[in-house]
Amino acid sequence: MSPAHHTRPKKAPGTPKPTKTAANKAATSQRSSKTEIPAAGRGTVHRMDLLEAMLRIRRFEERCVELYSAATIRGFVHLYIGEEAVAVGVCEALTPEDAVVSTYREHGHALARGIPAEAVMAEMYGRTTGCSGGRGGSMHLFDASRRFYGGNAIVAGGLPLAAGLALADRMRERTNVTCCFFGDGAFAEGEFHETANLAALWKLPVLLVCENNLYAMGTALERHEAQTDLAMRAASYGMVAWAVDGMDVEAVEQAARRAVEGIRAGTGPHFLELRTYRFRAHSMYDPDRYRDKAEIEQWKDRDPISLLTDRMRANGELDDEDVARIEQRITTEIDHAVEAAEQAPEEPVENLLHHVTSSPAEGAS
Amino acid sequence: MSPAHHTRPKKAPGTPKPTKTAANKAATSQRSSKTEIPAAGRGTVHRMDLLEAMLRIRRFEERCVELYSAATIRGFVHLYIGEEAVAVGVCEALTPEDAVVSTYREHGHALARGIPAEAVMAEMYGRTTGCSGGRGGSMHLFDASRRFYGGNAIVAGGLPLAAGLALADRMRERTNVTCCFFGDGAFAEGEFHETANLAALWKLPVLLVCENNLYAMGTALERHEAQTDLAMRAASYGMVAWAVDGMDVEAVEQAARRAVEGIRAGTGPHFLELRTYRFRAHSMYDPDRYRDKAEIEQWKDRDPISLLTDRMRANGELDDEDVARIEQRITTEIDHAVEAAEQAPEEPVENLLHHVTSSPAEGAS
Amino acid sequence: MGGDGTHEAKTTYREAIREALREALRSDDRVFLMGEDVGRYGGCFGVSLGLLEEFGPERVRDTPLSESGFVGAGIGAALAGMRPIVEIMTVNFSLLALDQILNNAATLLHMSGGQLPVPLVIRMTTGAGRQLAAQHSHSLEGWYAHIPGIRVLAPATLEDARHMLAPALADPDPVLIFEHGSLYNVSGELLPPAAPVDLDHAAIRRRGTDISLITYGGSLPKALAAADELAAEGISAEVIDLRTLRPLDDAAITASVARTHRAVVIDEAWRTGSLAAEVSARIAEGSFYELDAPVERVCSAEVPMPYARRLEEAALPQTADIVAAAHRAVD
Amino acid sequence: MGGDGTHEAKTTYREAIREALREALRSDDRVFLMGEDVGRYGGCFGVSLGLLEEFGPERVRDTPLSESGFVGAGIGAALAGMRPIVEIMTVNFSLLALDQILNNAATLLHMSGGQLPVPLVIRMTTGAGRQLAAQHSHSLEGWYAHIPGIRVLAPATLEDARHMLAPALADPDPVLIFEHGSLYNVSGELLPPAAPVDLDHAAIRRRGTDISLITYGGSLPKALAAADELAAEGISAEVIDLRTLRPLDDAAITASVARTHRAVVIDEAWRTGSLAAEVSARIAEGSFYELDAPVERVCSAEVPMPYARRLEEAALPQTADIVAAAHRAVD
Ligand SMILES: Cc1ncc(C[n+]2csc(CCOP(=O)(O)OP(=O)(O)O)c2C)c(N)n1
Ligand SMILES: Cc1ncc(C[n+]2csc(CCOP(=O)(O)OP(=O)(O)O)c2C)c(N)n1
Ligand SMILES: [Mg+2]
Ligand SMILES: [Mg+2]
Repeated sequence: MSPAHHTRPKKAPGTPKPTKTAANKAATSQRSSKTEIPAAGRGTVHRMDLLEAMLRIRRFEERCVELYSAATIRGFVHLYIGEEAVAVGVCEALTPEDAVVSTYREHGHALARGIPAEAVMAEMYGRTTGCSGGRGGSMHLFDASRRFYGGNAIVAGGLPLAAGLALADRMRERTNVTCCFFGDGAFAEGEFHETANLAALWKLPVLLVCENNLYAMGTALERHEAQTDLAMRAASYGMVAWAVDGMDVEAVEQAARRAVEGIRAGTGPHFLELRTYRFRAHSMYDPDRYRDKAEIEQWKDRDPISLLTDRMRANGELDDEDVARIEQRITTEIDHAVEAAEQAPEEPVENLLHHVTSSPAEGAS
Repeated sequence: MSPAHHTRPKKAPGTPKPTKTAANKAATSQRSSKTEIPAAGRGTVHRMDLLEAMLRIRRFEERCVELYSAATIRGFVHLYIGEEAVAVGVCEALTPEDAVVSTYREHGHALARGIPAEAVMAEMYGRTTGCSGGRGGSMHLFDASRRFYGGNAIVAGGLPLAAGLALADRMRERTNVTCCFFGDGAFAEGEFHETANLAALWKLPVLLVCENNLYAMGTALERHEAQTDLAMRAASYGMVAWAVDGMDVEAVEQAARRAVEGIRAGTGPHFLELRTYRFRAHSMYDPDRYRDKAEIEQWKDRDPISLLTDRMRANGELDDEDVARIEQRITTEIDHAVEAAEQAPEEPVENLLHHVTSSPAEGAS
Repeated sequence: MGGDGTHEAKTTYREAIREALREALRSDDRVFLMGEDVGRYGGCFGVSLGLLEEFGPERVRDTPLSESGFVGAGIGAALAGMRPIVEIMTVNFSLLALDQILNNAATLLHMSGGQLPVPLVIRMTTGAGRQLAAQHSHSLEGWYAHIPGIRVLAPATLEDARHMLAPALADPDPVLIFEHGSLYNVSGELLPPAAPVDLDHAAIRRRGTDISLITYGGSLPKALAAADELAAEGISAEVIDLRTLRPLDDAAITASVARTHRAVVIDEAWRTGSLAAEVSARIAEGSFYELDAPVERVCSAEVPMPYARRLEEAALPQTADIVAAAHRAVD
Repeated sequence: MGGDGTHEAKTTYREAIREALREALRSDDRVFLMGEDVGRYGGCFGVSLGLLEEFGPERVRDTPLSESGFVGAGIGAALAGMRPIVEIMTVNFSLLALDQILNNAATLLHMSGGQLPVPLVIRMTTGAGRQLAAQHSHSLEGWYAHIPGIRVLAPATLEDARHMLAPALADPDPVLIFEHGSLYNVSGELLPPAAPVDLDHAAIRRRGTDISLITYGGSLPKALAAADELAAEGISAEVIDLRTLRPLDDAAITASVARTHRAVVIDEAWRTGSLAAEVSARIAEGSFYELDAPVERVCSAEVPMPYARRLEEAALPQTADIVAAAHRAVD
């Protein structure tokens, strides 16, 4: 498959039209600290913001490559390079009260949700200042204060949780949305289907975000799915489902906003298939033998960051100085995150059994 | 939902037209012992045969009610009364080389597949002459010689097996079809979806037979499935799928034959949604509080046996004497089955650990 | 048990659980019951009969057949402030949800560095004895007792059936409750609680001095019957009901063995790798110098449960097997 | 192990398994390998690299992410005359297929009264030690060893990695093979087989007289290292590699304890309800009068595996822990 498979979001019958919303304040708190952002707009400032969010993820991931190669961070590490537009576009449509459930490829989701790079980096260092206290690592980032419910290393394992979070919100009459990220590979797991049915049957306020990067590890979509039109498959549950260009952050944001609006309006779960691509191997372990180099290059031509910068430059909204300024800010931020992580304390071994149960003195039974 | 939801089988695009086949010799061996049956035809003799097969199941199940009430047979017993047209119509389309995978509601499937009533009855008595040697009981009928692979008390648990049986046949270049029965309730289980995807992806020779009796225990279809058009749902996997009147044995047989032809022709898995109803409670344990009596009566008006006898009588193909003769033969058969079961030996307790592994002397580790 | 057989029956184990559910639903609007056929059907074993009518379909919530899906949804709902009681019809089907239980319910608190407790209760029926054959007769609570991060309960008496749910719901961590299918019809007088049930301690159901019979759940009545028989022979058996299978009450086990110096562990699971193995190992490791005889285990034969009545009876631990084991230990 | 560290490496554990797979695929056309990424990717840990090219996509079959589906399909294919080798990437994901393994693979023979043997081999990686955290570090082979009707293998040496597959495939019943992730890179000289590997017997990896260190799989190297350290202190430790976790080789365990009168069981699973508990219980029950000290267990701490390196190391059994346990037993 090539980038040509992309389509613009289609309007599904009965979907509410997009309306103005103040919902984009969500995960931008971290970014907005540097400048005053006006209410949700399609303007220059907003695009600049999207760009910075994507660049932060890109640079963060690149630093992870270095640190992994130096054996400073360990475990399985799955990079988000190439897919930045998805996390950034979707998180832009959420409020702080909304919930996010993620996968093992979640650095991007965590950063886009506003978890400070410092807390994510410290987690990968396994330090107490990590967003999971160093017990989770790359695959298990959490932040209860941002309703970021992880980080799940079991493919499709987070989906039922998302249904439950949404059910609770509905039962408590809160208008929150639960956004659940997962890959194309999860589509083959029974848990995806059980969750899709539950969500559609109970009209739960869930946004199902399928990151279709065309591969589940080394297995191409057409070799793991009988029907590769995933949005159609989701629609067969009777939920609104769109396929979206996952490389165009503005398209992603627009679709996500519209979906979130629909969910809040009570029309039940929405499904977004975001057509994207990972530019690097599945994980740091993966020699990436199964993909055609030409295919990778073709997709790199649609790098979500270049796509946006090109557009902005064409509009006269961005110049080299802007880029340099943003890059500088991010470099500083990540340098600082690395330094802080290096200096952060490790959990004393005596605390090994902490957090096994909530009772302070327990652990072994 | 009412009987009005029935539709005739729809032709799906790309399905082969029905052709003549000698495939119906399959499970009829038992029945054909009484009379010479001509090659598959739509004629009187064939209908008489279908009628007898359905009546055998009905009377067998009625005897089970008596025996269960007398505490002679035990465990969970799920009756097939009302659904006879499904097993009989589908099994008619299979050859002896084809395989069948069933559920816990499988007396009908077993009898229609040609397992002698005696072997099924003895199984429920827990005797060594039972088709599973008395170790399986009502929910676990097996007959390797008829490629009847059970009998599965885990909802949807048989589906992956069916895919595997079919895969083996395909790899060995045998043209067999594997037919898998399951209920509407199984549609919500992840295992159904994993299997449907595997079957469609690998174009396996599987006939998926969904017995949609509108309830999973006490839960009505519309309360367990977001999208109640199950054939449409199956079709979303890219397989041929039809909804069929499961009360009309001839319609069932016709659809099954067409599907089996298609599968043998290499067009991959086919799915039949057979719209049917159970006239009795879910199991002998169930007080059946959740169904409307009027609904049950409405469905009884479409009793598959009356439907066929009425049609035959209208055609002048059946008279009271025929019915009496068939009933008599079946009564004798079932009486004999009960007597034989009563006299059959029980497995000695010393043999408890037999068949835990294939090595003769094993059991406990 | 709470009452003896001759007593005028006041309640049943089934009703005691129903009453506990009713109380929970009444007293905390964050509590809801969710599972297959808990509503219209009234629960596969009739436990929740009438609750739908009283509390409505939002709080007594029928689910599709999607064990992984609705157990996971229970975990999610617990994370978001609810107090779900999820019913898995039987332990046999819980395997389909085991990934959710092990990898999410039991693990989220730790993985998140303490941020995400999961206040969830999961109830399920366990055990054999009703000729339900190989796929419907498992006793897998021992597997669950292997998992750090959860609490595992096995109410064996009317009182525990009635009073364990409230403290289970009050526990900030996941609690699994195993109800043995053969207990639902047990009836007797329900004693009023002296104090809230304490989920950390085993109970001595009968005092004795010669041997400790250590068991839980559906095997408790058999152990008590064996103690009766042994008493008639002049052997004084103490009967320990573990009640909480995780964490195990080591102190109670150790104290009993210190008194009796002999132990039989009774457990309906297959012998190899059973919870009984853990109990036996702990006794031999922790009370090595107290033991006067090897610990005996009375467990199920290692066979997928056969349907035929006599075979099933032979496969399961019976009172006579417990008595025989006690004889081996005492002689 | 087959070779010592200083030797010129001849093969690795990974290559030994690959060679066994190649031999199986070559010698029996009913054999095929099926699982997630076994083909194009070459296997999640590189075990099956090159096999797709040699045997083609029908016989080295990549599956979708559907553990229950493809394990069940393996069972069905076995019923229909094939000899499938199903790879589950890791034991962590095997929970999603556990229902198929327990309720179908292990049970069909018995339920059908002996009609339906299931000649299936399931391989999976197990264990911790690579900072993969709570959902990717399980050691659940003890659970599988609880299930009647299956055989459970844990090759710990190059020879077993190379030669256990053929007899596993020849077994008419389901065989589960657990490969510890930390062993794949172990390298050494592969000794030519003296005889076909015997799946019923444990192996004495080192003879000793003072104490028995009983273990399997990924813990074997640690136990051997501990034996070295103990030898330096003048304590002669015998090292038993169980190899087959079900059925356990009781005779080998009993004979060793009869020689040494002391035992340490080492198992990477969480302590409570581990396979080590079963081994400990069996020793105390069966060799009660032979034991001079309580059996010691060295297991993982009861905690979802933390990511942080020092915490993970502290949670896992280490050579020092084995030495300390041996001291407790011997002193
Ligand atoms: C249940 C389960 N099976 C297998 C794995 C191993 N695994 C980890 S990621 C992955 C591929 C998932 O692909 P996809 O869902 O498309 O997500 P992507 O990695 O492409 O973002 C696999 C097979 C797992 N973690 N969980
Ligand atoms: C995995 C699993 N969950 C629950 C059950 C309990 N149960 C047995 S039959 C049944 C209903 C199944 O309904 P359906 O698939 O429609 O088949 P039907 O009984 O209507 O023929 C349920 C819930 C089970 N056997 N297996
Ligand atoms: Mg993918
Ligand atoms: Mg049904």
